[in-house]
Amino acid sequence: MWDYTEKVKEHFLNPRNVGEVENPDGVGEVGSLACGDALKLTFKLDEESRIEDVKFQTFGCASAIASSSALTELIKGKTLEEAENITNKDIADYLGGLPDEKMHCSVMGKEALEAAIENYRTGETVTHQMEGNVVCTCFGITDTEIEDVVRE
Amino acid sequence: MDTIYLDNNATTRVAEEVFEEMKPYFTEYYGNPSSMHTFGGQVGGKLTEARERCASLIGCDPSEITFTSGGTESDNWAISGILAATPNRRKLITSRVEHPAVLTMCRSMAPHGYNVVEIDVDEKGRLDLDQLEKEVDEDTALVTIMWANNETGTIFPVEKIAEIAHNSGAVFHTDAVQAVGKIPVNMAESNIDLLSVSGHKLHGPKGVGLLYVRKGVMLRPFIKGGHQESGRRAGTENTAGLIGLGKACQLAEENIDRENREVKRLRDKLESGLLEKCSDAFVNGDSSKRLPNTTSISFEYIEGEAILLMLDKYQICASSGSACTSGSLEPSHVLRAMGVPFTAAHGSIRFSLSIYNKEEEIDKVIEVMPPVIKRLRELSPFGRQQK
Amino acid sequence: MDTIYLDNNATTRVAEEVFEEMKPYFTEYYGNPSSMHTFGGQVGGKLTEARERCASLIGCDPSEITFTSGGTESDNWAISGILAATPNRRKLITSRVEHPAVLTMCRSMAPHGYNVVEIDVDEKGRLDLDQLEKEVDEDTALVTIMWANNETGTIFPVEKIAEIAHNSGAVFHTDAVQAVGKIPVNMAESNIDLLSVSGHKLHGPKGVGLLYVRKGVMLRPFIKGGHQESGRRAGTENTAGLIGLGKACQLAEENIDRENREVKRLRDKLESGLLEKCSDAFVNGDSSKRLPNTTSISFEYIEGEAILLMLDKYQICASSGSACTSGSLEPSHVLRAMGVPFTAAHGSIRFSLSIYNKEEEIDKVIEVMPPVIKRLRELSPFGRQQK
Ligand SMILES: Cc1ncc(COP(=O)(O)O)c(C=O)c1O
Ligand SMILES: Cc1ncc(COP(=O)(O)O)c(C=O)c1O
Ligand code: FES
Ligand code: FES
Repeated sequence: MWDYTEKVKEHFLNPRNVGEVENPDGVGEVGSLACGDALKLTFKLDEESRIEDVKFQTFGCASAIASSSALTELIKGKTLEEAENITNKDIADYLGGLPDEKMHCSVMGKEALEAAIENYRTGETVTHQMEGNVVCTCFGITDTEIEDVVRE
Repeated sequence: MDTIYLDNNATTRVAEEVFEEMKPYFTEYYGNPSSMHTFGGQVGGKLTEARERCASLIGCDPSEITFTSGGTESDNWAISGILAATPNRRKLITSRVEHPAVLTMCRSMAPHGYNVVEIDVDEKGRLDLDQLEKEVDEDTALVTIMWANNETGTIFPVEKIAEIAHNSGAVFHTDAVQAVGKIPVNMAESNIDLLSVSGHKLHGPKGVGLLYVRKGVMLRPFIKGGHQESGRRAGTENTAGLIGLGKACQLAEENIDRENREVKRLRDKLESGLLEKCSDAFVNGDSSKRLPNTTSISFEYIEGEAILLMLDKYQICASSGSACTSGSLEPSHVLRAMGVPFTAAHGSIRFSLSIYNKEEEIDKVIEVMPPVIKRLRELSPFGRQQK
Repeated sequence: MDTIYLDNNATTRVAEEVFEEMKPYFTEYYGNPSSMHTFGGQVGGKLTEARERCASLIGCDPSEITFTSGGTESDNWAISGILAATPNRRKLITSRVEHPAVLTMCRSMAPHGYNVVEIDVDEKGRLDLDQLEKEVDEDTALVTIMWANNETGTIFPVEKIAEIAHNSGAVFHTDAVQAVGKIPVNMAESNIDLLSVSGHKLHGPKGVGLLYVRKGVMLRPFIKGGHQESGRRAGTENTAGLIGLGKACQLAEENIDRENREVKRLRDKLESGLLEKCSDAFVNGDSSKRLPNTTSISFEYIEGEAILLMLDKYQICASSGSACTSGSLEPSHVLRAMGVPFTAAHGSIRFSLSIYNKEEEIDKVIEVMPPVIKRLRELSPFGRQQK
C-alpha cells in the first residue's frame, strides 16, 4: 500500500480544475493507454498573459490525479515563463511528498503543461503517444532484473 | 459501518476457532517437537493431529503432506525439487497466468539450460489444451499449472492436464492455493502428483502452507538442514502456525458447502448488481468454471488504483490485479495473457468474498460503487460520455 | 514443581509481551500489507516498526534486514544466494561444527562443482584459524562460520574471520542464531557481510527469522515470486510472527545485561554444582569464550538419551547434542569434530538457560541429577566403579 499524505488523498478525492477549458489558448496531451496513464491539459490566458483558467483530465492512478490537481493550482495566475519553472519536486512538495515509486506520476502533468505551452506558442498540436503500443516507461527496470539480483 | 473486506484471495481473516487452537502454543506449550522430553514431545502430537486434519481436507494420507512456510515456498520447492530429481529431462511447462511464485521460479530455470514453455489462455482465461498436448513430450520433467486462478477465479481442468503430463512420463504439480477450501479437492481420486496449499487463504495464519507429494514421487529438499518433516523440509516447525493450519483445514472441510452456496450467491448478487448499474463494465474469466467467491470486473476508461482508493474511503477492501503484483504499474499479466484491452485491463477490480461476508455489505457496495465509477470517468479524457 | 526448562538453545518460550503484541494480527488486523487499501496498509506500518526493532538490536539499517521463515532459511539463502551471485568463484569454506542448516547446504553444493572445505576445531571447539587462513583464496566465494555454537556455546572470533575472508575478496556470512540476544551484536562496528537470526531462539515465535545483508553485498533471491521484502524474499509476510520477532528483538536488547549477569551466574552455578557432585564429568567447549547461558557436560560411560529420559521424570528439560540431530543415534558431529572420546560424547548433556529460569530450578537440578547419573552408571558395563 502506498503511503499517501493527507494532502495527496485530499486532492485525489476532490481534484481541482477537472475538465476542459472552453476555447483554450493551449492544449497538451501526454501519456498512453498502454502505459496506464494519459493526461490532457488545457489553459486560457488573461490580458496580462497570465494563466486565467486551466483544467485537466487524466486516466491514471491516484498520484497522477492528485499531481495534476496540484499542478493546476500551482500555475493559476502565473505567466507561462513562471509556470514552466515549476518542477516535479514543487508539485511533490505542494502535496507533502509522494512515495518514491510514484514520483514519475507527477512528471506527466508537467509534460502536458509543456506540450500545451508549445501548442500555444507554435500552434502545433503536440500529442505524445496517445495511442499505440508504447511499452510502459513507468517502471524503469523489468521484474526479472529485480528478481535476478538483489542490490542495494 | 465497519470494514467491508472483499479481498479474500489476497488473504483471509484467521478464524476465531483457529486462533483459539493456536493460543496455547506460544507462551505455554512452546517446546520443540524434535526435543527428547515430554514437554517438547507433546507438541509433536498436536502437529500429527494438524497433519491429519490437512490430509482429511484434501483426501490424502498424512505422510504425503509436508509443511512449509507458505504457498510460495511450496510452489518454489515443487518446481526446483522435481527438476533436480529428474536431471535428464530439460523441459518445464507452465501457463502464462500462473502466480509469480510459479512463474518467476520457472523463468529463473531458463538460464540453467531448461526449456521453459508458457501455455496460452484464451480471452476467457481458458487454457489452450491443444498447445499443451503438443508441447508435452519425453523431455518434459514437469508440468505446473494452477488449479484456480487468483485474479479471475477461473478453474483449470487439472485432471485432464495431469493425464496429458503422465502420457509422456512428466510429473504434474498444481498450485491449488486458491482452490483448496473453496472447491472440493480429493487426492484419493486424483492423478495429481504435487499440490501447493497456503494457510492464510483459508482462514489460517500467514507464513504456513504445505506441499502434498504423492507417495512414490521423488523430489529433492529445498530448505535443507535438520531432520524435521521426515527430512523433507528442514527448520524448526512453526508449531502454533501449523496447528492453526490444521484447524483451518478442518473448518474448511465443514464449510465447503456454505462456500459454494451462500458465498456464491452473494458473489453473483454483487456481480450482477454492479454490471446492471455501470456501463462499459464486464466480467473477466470463465464464469461457467469459476471459484464461487471471486469476480473480476473491468471498468473501462479508468484506472484500478484510483477506484480502490475511492472504495477505501468507504472502507471497502478489494484489489486490482493480484495483491502481489499491485505496486507494479503494469496491468496484470493475467489480464494481458487473456488479451483484455488495455483500457479495460487497467480498470479491473477483483472482489473475493468469504463466509464472513454479510448481505448488507454486498448491498452497500452495489450502492456506493456506481457513483465512484461515474465520478472517475468524469476525470478521464477517455470516458466522458459514459455513465 | 513445574517444568524446569533448560533447553533454550533448542527453542524458547514466547515472551508474554511478544504474544500480546502479536495477538491483534490474527483475527482483527489480518490484512495483507501489499494490499492497496488502508486495512492492509496499516499492517505494513507495524512491519516497518518490527524491522526497526530488529535493526536496533543488531545495530544496522532497517533496509539491511530481510525477513525469512527462520534460521534455516536464512542460512540456506545466504549460502546459495552468494554462490549464485559470484559464479566465477568456486570455493566455499565452512567449519565442521556448523548447524545442519549450514553444513547440509554447503555439502549439497559439492556435486555442483564447488570445492567445499570444512575447517577443523581443536578439542576445546576453537576454530583452526591457521587452516582457515591457508584455505581462503581468490577462488573463495563465501566463508560461512557460526558466531556461537549451539551445542557447546563456544564463541568464534567472527571479526577476525571476516577480515581473513575479505583479504581474498570473499564474502563472510555468520550463523548468529545462537548469538543474537545472548551477547552484544553491532553490525555498525563490524565487517560481517551477512548474518542469520531466528525468532524462536530469543523468545519470539517459531517460523520467523531474518537475514542481515550489508548494503552493497549482492545476492540472489532464494524464495522467488511476489515483490515482498523489496523483491528479496517472496511470499505473503507472516505478519503476526514478524511483529512478534520485532518485539522479541526489542526485549532482547533490554535484557542483554541480565543475560550476561543473572543467566550466566545461574549457568555457572549449575555447572560447578554438577561437576562437583559427579565424577568423570567435564565441560565441552571453550569455557572462556562461551555464551552466558550454555553448558555442555559429558558424563562418561552412559548414554545421553537415557539421562534425558530420567530427567524427564522430574520434568527437567535438557538436550543431548542438538535438538535437530537427536533422533539420530550417532553422537553429535560437533563433539566428534572436537575429538571428544566416544564414551563421553554419547553421554553429553546440554543445559541452556534463559532469563525465565529461577534459582530454585537450578538447585533442584543439582539435587536430582547426580543420583540419576549414579543410577545409570550402575547399569553400564563401563561405569561400575564411578559414583
Ligand atoms: C495462486 C497463488 N499461488 C501462490 C500464492 C502464494 O502464497 P503465499 O502468499 O502463502 O506465499 C498465492 C497468494 O499470494 C496465490 O494466490
Ligand atoms: C546455530 C543454529 N543455526 C540455525 C538454526 C536453525 O534455525 P531455525 O530452527 O529457526 O530454522 C539453529 C536452531 O535450530 C541453530 O541453533
Ligand atoms: S500515473 Fe503511471 S503510475 Fe501513476
Ligand atoms: S541401543 Fe538404542 S540407540 Fe543404540
